[in-house]
Amino acid sequence: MARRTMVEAIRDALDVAMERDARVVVFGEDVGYFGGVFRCTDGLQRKYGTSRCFDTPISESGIIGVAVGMGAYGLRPVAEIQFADYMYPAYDQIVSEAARLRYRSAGEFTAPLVVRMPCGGGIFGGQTHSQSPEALFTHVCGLKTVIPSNPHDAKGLLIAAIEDDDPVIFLEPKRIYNGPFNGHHDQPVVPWSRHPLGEVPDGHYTVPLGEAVIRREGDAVTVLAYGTMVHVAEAAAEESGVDAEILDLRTLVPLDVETIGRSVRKTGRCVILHEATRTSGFGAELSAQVQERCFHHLEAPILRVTGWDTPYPHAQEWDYFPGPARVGRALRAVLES
Amino acid sequence: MARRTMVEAIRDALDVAMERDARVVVFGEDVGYFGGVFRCTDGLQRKYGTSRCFDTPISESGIIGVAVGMGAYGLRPVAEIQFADYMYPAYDQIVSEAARLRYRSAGEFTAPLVVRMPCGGGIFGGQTHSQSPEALFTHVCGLKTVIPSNPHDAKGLLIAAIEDDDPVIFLEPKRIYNGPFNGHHDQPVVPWSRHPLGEVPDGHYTVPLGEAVIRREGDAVTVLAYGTMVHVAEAAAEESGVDAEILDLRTLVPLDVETIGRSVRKTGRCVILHEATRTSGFGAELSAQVQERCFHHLEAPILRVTGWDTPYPHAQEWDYFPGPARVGRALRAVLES
Amino acid sequence: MTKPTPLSLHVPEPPVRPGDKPDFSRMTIPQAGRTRRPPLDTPAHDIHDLAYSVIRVLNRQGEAVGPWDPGLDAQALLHGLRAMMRTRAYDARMLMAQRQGKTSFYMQCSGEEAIACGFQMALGRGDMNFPTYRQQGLLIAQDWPLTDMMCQVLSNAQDRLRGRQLPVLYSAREAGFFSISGNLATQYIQAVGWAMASAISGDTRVAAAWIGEGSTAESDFHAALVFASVYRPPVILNVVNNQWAISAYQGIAGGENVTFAARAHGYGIPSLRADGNDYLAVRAVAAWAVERARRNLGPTLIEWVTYRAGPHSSSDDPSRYRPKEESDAWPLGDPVMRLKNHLIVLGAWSEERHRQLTAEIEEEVLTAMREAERHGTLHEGPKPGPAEMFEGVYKEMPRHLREQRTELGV
Amino acid sequence: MTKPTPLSLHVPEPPVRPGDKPDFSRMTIPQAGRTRRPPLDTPAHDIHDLAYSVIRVLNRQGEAVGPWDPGLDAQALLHGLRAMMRTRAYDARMLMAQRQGKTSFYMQCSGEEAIACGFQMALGRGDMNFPTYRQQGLLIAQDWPLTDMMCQVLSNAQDRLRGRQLPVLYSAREAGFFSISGNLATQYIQAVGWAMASAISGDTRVAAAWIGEGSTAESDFHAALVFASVYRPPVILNVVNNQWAISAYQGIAGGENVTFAARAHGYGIPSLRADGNDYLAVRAVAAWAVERARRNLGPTLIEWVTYRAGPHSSSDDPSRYRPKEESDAWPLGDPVMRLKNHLIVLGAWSEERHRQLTAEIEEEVLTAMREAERHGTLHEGPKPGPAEMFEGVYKEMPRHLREQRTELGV
Ligand SMILES: Cc1ncc(C[n+]2csc(CCOP(=O)(O)OP(=O)(O)O)c2C)c(N)n1
Ligand SMILES: Cc1ncc(C[n+]2csc(CCOP(=O)(O)OP(=O)(O)O)c2C)c(N)n1
Ligand SMILES: [Mg+2]
Ligand SMILES: [Mg+2]
Repeated sequence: MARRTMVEAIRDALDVAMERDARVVVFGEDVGYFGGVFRCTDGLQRKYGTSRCFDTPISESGIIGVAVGMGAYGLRPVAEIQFADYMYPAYDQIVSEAARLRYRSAGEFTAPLVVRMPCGGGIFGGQTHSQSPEALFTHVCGLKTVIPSNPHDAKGLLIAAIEDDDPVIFLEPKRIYNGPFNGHHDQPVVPWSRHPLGEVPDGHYTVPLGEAVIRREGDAVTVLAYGTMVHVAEAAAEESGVDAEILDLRTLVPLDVETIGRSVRKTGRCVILHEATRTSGFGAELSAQVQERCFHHLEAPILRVTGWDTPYPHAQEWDYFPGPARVGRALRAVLES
Repeated sequence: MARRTMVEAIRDALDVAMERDARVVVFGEDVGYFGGVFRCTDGLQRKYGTSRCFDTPISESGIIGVAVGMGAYGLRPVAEIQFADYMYPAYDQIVSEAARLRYRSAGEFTAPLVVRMPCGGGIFGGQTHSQSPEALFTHVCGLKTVIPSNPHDAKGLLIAAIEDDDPVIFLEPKRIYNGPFNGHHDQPVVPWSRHPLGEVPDGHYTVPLGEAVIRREGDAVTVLAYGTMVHVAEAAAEESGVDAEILDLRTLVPLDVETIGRSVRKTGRCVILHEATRTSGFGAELSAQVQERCFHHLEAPILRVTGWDTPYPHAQEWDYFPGPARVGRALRAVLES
Repeated sequence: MTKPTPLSLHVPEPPVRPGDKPDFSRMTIPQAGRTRRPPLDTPAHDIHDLAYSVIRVLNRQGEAVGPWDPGLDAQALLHGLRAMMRTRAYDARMLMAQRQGKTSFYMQCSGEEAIACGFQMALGRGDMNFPTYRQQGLLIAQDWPLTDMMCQVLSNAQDRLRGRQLPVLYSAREAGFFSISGNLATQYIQAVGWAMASAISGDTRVAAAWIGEGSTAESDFHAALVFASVYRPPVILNVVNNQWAISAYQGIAGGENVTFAARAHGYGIPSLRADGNDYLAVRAVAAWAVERARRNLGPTLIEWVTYRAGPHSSSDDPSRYRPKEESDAWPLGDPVMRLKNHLIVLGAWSEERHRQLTAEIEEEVLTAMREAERHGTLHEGPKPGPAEMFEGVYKEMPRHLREQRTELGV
Repeated sequence: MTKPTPLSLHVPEPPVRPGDKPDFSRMTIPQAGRTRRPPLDTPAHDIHDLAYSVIRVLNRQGEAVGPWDPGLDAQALLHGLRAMMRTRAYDARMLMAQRQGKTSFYMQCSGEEAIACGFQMALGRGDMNFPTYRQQGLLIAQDWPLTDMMCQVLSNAQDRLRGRQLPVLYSAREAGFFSISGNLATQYIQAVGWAMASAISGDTRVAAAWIGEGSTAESDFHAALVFASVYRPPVILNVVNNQWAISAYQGIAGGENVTFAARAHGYGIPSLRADGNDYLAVRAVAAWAVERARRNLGPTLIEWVTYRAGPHSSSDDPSRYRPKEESDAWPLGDPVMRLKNHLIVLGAWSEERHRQLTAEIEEEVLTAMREAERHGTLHEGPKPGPAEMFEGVYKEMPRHLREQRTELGV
C-alpha cells in the first residue's frame, strides 16, 4: 500500500500487467525511452526492453491498426493515444476493426487491446487538448469504455481492462493525473497523497469493469458522474448543501444500470454531469435510460450539466468547464421543480 | 413538376446547384464517368466537365481533406462517401477540421461543404453497407446533420445544404432510393412514382434546414422518426390502429425542438425510432430533450425502437431492422403504461 | 515575371472507354526471363529497377525461362492448374447462385487466380494471410472445403460466421486466413501488427498483407508501409493491380506515371513487380519474399500486375465504363491457359486431360454446392437464428444485450 | 528448408542519448554548390538523385556558390537576416511571457528560422500557406504586425481568434496564412485541395503545405501525396525535417534508411532535399518549386534538413532524451550566423551593425509586447468574454446555442 498519483497508479498497473504476462506490450508516441508526455510509461522500456515498450511513428491509425493485428496474433497490446483529441485518425480501426473483429469472425479472431488516452479539460489546452469523446465510443457496440476518477480505481480498472478479452477504451482525465480537482481552479492544487483514494495497493488487484460505486450517499437527488466530474459533484453537494447521492460510474459500457436505478428510485431525482459537449453526449443515454427505467419514480426532470456545444475554448476555459457553481445550481433546480 | 425517385431528385438537386453556381464541384469514388454506384451523379461529368465532377482515389480522408481545402478557397464542394460505413477514415477531417474551421479561425476560413453518404439497412448489405452513423455527427458541434425521407425533401434539403455556409452531413437512406419502404420486406416494392412525395418540382427550391414536418397528425402518441423509419412509422400507426402523430425530423442538428415540443405536449407520449444501434444513438438525445422540455406533460415513459447494439448482421437482417411489428408494439405499450 | 497563364486541373482518364478499341499500348512488358533475380539480402535501394519492370517466367511459347523459374515439378504445376480451375469453377457456381437469389452478393476473381493460388504455396502452416475479398484462391489452393466456403456465401445454418457477414468475407483461422473486412485497406496495417507480434514473440511465422491497387490510396496503406519500414517485421505486402477499382482505372489511384511497386521506395522497403497471370512467376516471387521475411530480412512489397476480367461484384456492370473486349486484349493473357499450355509443352498435359479435369471439377463443385444447399440458402431452409445476432459482440453477453434479446423475444 | 531462427523486432534507436557525445556521423552532407539544378520541367524520375542529396549554397567560407545561388542583392539578404532575427527575438520574448504566466503555452522555431522566412519570399499575394506551429517566420518575414501575433498568444481582448485557440495556432487570411490546426498533418491534404480549387477555378495562385518529419507518418500525408500525384495541382509540399518529433528521433518516423524527400518518388512527384539552415538555398529551392507550380507543372516535395535547436514546446525538456550539446554539434550550423557571415564576407555587414540591429529588434519586440499587454494577458486584464465562446460555431447561432448561452447567463 502506498500513496500514488494517478500517473503512478497507471504506470504501476502497466508494470504489474507486463510482469505477470509476457503478452502485454505497451507502445505509442513518445512512450518508449521518454516514458510518455505524461510520464505514464516511464521506466517500462528500461525494465522490459524495446520489444515490449516502444515509441511509434506519429500515426494513430497505425498504432491501433498494429494493435489489432497483435491482438489477433495473441498478444495483449496496450496502446497510448497521446491525447484523446488525436484519436480520430484511429477511429476507423477502433470502430470498424477492433470492435467488430470477434463478431464478424464468430470468435475466430479477437482484439483484446486497451487504448489509453488522456481526456478532458481544465489545463488550458484549448480545443485540441481538452476533449472528452466518450460518447463516440459508447455508441459503438463491441467496445467497453472505462474512465476512472482516482488512483485506486485507475490501477484496478486498467489491470482489469488489460485482462479483459474485448477491446477497452481507457480514458484518463488528465486534469486529475496529479491530484483531485473539484473545479475550483482558483484554489491551491491538492495532491493525491492527501486523498484517501490516492491509497493504492501494491501488486495485482482489479476493479471489475461494469460496476459503478457510490461516492457519497444521499437522499435528495442522484448525481451520475465520472472522471473529474465526480470531484466537482462532491464539491457542489457540499457547497450547495444538497444531500446528493453521487455515483461514480467508472465504466460507461457496460453500464451499471442496477446501481443507477436503485439510487434514482430512492431519490426520485437525477442530475447528470459530463465535460463533453451536450448534444448526443453520454448524458443523453444516461438520461434516456433513467427515464425508461425509473419513469414512475421521477419527481423532476432529469437535468444535464455538461460542456457547451462549442469547441473547448482556450481563454474561456472556466466558462466552459462545468464547475461546482453550475452543478450546484442544477442540484437546487431539481429540488425546486 | 415530375415524378422522380430519390436518386433522380438528388441528381436533379446537384444539377440545379451546379448550373446556378460555378463554385459547386462534385466528386467521390466512382462519381465521375460512371455516375456513382447508386447513379446519383450520372451525367454530371458529361454536362459540367471533369474539373467540376470527377472520380477520386479511394481515400475518404483525402476526399474530405481536399473538400475542406476547396471550401477554404471559396468553392462549394459536394463530396460523396460511397457508403456511410466508409466515412470513418474521413472522421478526423470532418470533426477536427471541417466542423471547427470557422470557430478556430474566428470566421477567417470556413468549410461550406456537403458530405453525401448513403446510409441505413434493408438491402442485405451486411455490417459494412448498412450503418446509420448519424449520432457520430450530431455529437459534433459545428456540423449540421440532415436526412431526408422522400424525393421532394431530398432535393430541397440538398440544395439548402449546398447553399448553407456551414458543413452539412447529408445522409441518404439507400433503402428508399427507389421507393418508399415501410419495413414489410415481403411485400412488393412500391415505386416513388406512386407516392405523393415522389412529386418533385423542377428547378430551384429549398427545404430549409432545421425544420421538422408532421407526416401524420394524431392525438395518442408522438412518434419521432427520420429517413426510412418515417415510412415504417406510418405503416405501424395504420396497422396498430394507434392514432400516432408522426414527425419527420429531416434535420437532426439543428433540431426543431418547437415542433417536437408542441406535439409531445399535445399527446403526452413519445416513441422514438431509428435504425442505428441504441446505446448513445440519436434517440438518446431526443429522449433527453423531450424529457427535459415536456416532463410535466409526459404520461408514459418515452420509448426507443432502434437497431440492436450489435453490428448489422447479414442473414438476420429482418430481425435487426426495427420493422412495423416492433414499432406497433411500442405504440401500444406507451398507451398502456 | 510575366503574368502567369491560368492553371488547370489534370484529371486522369483511361485511354479508352466503352465503344473504343482496347488499348494497352502504354504498358511496357519486358520479355519473360529478362528480369534479374537479386540475392535475398540486397538492400532496397539496389533493386529499385525491379519496381519498374515485370518479373515473368512463362514466355509466349509456354516455356519457363530465366532466373526466376521456380523449377517446379509436374505435380506441383498440376496442383496449381487444378487450384486455379477449381477457383474459377467455384466462382462461376457462386455467381450463378447469386443470380438465382440464393444469396445477396458475390465477388469473383476471374483472371487473377494465379496470384492467390500461387502465393499460398509459399506459405507454411501458422503463417497468416490478411486477404481482401478477391483471394478465395488462398483457401482453395490449400484444399479448404468448398462446402464450408459456400455455406458462408449462403449465410446458412452451417455458415461458420453465423450469418453475420456479407458473402465472401470469409474467416478461417486454421487456414491462415484472417477474417476479411468490408472496409478496404484496414487489414494491411493489421498484417504488419501481426508480423510485429510474431517478431516480438521470437516466433518464426510470417504474415501476408493484401490490397487492391485502388485501395493503396487509403491511409492504412501508408501506415502499413511506415510501420513496416520502421520495425522491419516479417510481412509480405501484396498489391494486386488488376487495373480497375470498380469503375476507376488505376490512374485514379495514382498509377498514371509510376508503378505501385515504386511506392515502397520512399520507405526503404524492397519491392518487386511481377506478372500476376504467370503462375510460375507468382510462385517464384512469393517464395523469394517469404524467405526474406522468414530470415528476418524484413518486409517486401510485391505489385502483381493482372486484370480483373469480370465485373467488380455481382452488383456491377463493367460495360458501362470500359470496352467489353478489353479483357480479351489484356496482354498478359489468362493464367489458366498459360499454365495449361506450359504443361502441354512439357508433355505433362493434354487437351483431353484438361477436358476431363474440367468436368471433374465441375462435378466436385456441384456436389459441394448440393451439400451446402442442404443447410439452407439465404432465403430458404435452415439458417442461423436471430439469437445468434446477439452473440459474440463481446466475449460474455452484457446485460443490455440480454435485455435486447429478450425484447426481440428470442 | 532448415528450421528458421527466431524472428526479432527492430526498434530504431538514435545514435546517442543524454550523457553521450553528439554524433551526426551517419549524415552525409555534400559540399555547398555541388548539387545540380535541373530545368523546371524535368520529369520526377530524372531527379531522383536530388532526394538523396542536400542542396546547399553557402559554403564554410560564407560564400554563395553553385547553380542554386539565387543571386540576391544585399537588400534582399538583409531583409532575410532581419526576418530571422526578428523571429528569434519574438520567440524568446514569447517564451519568457509563457514562463511569466502571461500565457499557457508557447512553441519556438529556434534554428529553423531560415525555412519559413526564406520560403515566404517565393510566394506572391494571394498564395496560401498551410503552416504548422513552427512557421511563425512566414508571418514575420512579411512584416505582419508582431502585436497582432502576440495578442493571439496572450488570448487577450485584441486576439483576432477571440481567445478560442491555443497560443501560436494563428490564422491570418490576408497574409496567406491558413488557420493552424492542433491536429498534425490534417492541413497537408487541405493545401492540396486548396491548390486543386485554384486549378479548377483557372486561377494563378499556388498553395504551400507544411509538415514536420515526424508527422509524415500520419495518414493525411499519404492522402496529400496521392491526390497531388493524381491531379497535379499547384502545391509545394514542404517537409521540415528538424530531426526530432518531441522525444522521437527521425528514425521512428521511418527516416533510418531513407530520406523524407524520397517518399515522393513512389508517387511520381519531383522532390528536392535542401539545407534548411542556409537562407540562400531556401530562397532558391522555394523559388524553383513555386515557379513549377505557377506554370502548371504540378507539385514538388521539398525536404528541408534542419535541427530543432530548442525544446519541442514550453512543456518539453529535451535534456531527458538527447544530449544537451547536440544542438551545438549540428553540422549545418545556425541560419542566422551563416547569413550574417555571408553578408560580412560580401562587405555588406559588420559585427557592429549586427549588434545595432539586434538591439533595434529587441526594442521593436519589447514595444510590440507592451502594446499587446495593454490588451490583457491570459489571466489578467481585458479578454474575450464568455459570450464569444458561443459565436462562430455556425454562421448563425442556432437555437440550442442561444439557449446554452442563456443558461450560462451571458
Ligand atoms: C473504406 C472503403 N471505401 C470504399 C469501399 C467501396 N469499395 C469496395 S471495393 C472498391 C474498389 C476497390 O478497388 P481495388 O482496391 O483496386 O480492388 P479490386 O476490387 O480491384 O480487387 C470500393 C471503392 C469500401 N469497401 N471501403
Ligand atoms: C494527430 C496528432 N497526434 C499527436 C499530436 C501530438 N504532437 C504534437 S507535436 C508532435 C510532434 C510532431 O513532430 P514533427 O512532425 O517532427 O514536427 P516538429 O514538432 O518537429 O516541428 C506530436 C506527437 C498531435 N498534435 N496531433
Ligand atoms: Mg483493382
Ligand atoms: Mg520534427
